[in-house]
Amino acid sequence: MDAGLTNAEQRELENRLQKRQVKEFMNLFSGLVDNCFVSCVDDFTSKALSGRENGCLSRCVLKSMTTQTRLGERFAELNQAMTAEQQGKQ
Amino acid sequence: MDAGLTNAEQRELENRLQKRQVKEFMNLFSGLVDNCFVSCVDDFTSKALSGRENGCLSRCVLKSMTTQTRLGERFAELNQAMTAEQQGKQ
Amino acid sequence: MDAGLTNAEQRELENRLQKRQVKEFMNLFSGLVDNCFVSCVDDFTSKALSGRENGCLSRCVLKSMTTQTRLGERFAELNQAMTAEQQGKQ
Amino acid sequence: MSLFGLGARQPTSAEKISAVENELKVIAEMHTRMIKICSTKCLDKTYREGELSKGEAVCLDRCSAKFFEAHQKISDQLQQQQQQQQGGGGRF
Amino acid sequence: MSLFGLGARQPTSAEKISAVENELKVIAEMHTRMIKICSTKCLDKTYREGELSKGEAVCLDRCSAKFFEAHQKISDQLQQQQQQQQGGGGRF
Amino acid sequence: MSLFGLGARQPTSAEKISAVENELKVIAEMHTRMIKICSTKCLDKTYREGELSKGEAVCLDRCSAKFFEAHQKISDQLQQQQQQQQGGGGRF
Repeated sequence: MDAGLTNAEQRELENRLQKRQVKEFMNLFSGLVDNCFVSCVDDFTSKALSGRENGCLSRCVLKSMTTQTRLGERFAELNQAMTAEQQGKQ
Repeated sequence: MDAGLTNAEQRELENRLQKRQVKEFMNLFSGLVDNCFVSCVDDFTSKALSGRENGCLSRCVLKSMTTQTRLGERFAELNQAMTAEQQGKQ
Repeated sequence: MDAGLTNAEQRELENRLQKRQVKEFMNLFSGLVDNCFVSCVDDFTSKALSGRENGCLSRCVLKSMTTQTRLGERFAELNQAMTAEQQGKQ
Repeated sequence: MSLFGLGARQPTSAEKISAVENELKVIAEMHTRMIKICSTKCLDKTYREGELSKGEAVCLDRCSAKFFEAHQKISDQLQQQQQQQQGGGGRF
Repeated sequence: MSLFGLGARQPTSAEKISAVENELKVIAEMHTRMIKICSTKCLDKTYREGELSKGEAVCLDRCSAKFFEAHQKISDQLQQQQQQQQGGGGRF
Repeated sequence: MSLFGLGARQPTSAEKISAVENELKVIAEMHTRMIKICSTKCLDKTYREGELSKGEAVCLDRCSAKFFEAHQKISDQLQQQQQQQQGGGGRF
């Protein structure tokens, strides 16, 4: 990951990475809303969410957050292991 | 929505918003083509669209356009109501 | 496609098109991985790919590559025919 | 839907434009997703008719209202969770 | 597929580049979508074979031709509808 | 996952930033796709429970490991195929 950047380049890079993080965060949020809505809401006889739908959405959000955290940890471990392996080959 | 922009900033913003509109429009168009093609075309015994497929595509486009217009109106109403509610809270 | 560009504009355009190609390539690669993984991997009783899954992935990659090449050729032909037809109308 | 709160420092011109642009981008993307999801939920996919039926139209109206409500509710829930974890100050 | 007609005013350098870039972007995205849709329509998803069967290959050829035709047809239909609504001058 | 090898020429500042940025973008997108795919494979979609069950949690761990392995394997396979076609020099 170290590409020999100067301080100014490093700042510009951090700036862009922050924008990317916001974008990733928004993507995860949209994906979560869409998935939970598709899974939980299927009754269109009224225009307000029912108690059952509200409960389902709430549990779906909880489970999705735990999933994202867990997969984030796994991803970091796997990515680190792979990077170490690749550097070992060089 | 008013972020206290100067005239020059306002122009730059409008410029970008126009680009965004073109992009949104293209996304809606692509989504419409993909959805209607997937729903209507399933016979690959010839390489030209059949009469039945042509009719289905045509009706699908009509219905999708009406849907987009209707949901656009609903979206604007809902967004306005939500913005008004949020400003009421502040 | 010829928009009467100067040499400098042409270079800038080629630069951007190269970036687009890298992006398209990455999109195709991601789509291939996702599709083959979804189609081939369904057994989560172990954390390593099984022989059957490995074989399926390998065949899926081969078939997807052939598909991409074939559809790329068809696409070029169809695009050329359409462009020729449109220019004939003008 | 003020997702991009600007800090205490006076924002630059580019930052102000970006903030408004981002807010509108979020709204536009939400619109596109709503069209996709509510079409899937409400439209008869055989397309035997080119007109929306009364049932489809009502379904679209209710679906859009529920989608907005769910969006707001989930946004609030996540904000609350983040505040609990961080001891306040979370933003969405 | 000239989607981005430039107006009467002399376009700037950036606008000309953007116009060509956009046109190629539209084509590239159409290509990617065609691969996805026609693969779903035509390929046997069990992947028991790594080679395309004759039937799959023919299906892909026809699917791509139909996708192009549908694309063109829908674009024409939308343009016509827009012109009717606006009394002419619509573009796609 | 070094996908964007820089050539022999000294890279410019913008190129160096782009290379690192692209690499992180590829990783972030892979992360997002993994969440989507492994959630579909492992989670009970009725959401009768807000907690991950033991079975779901183990499934997610294995799914992520397999996704990484498949990613690496497919990348290697494509690189090999490209080298065979070009007589060496292919990169991924």
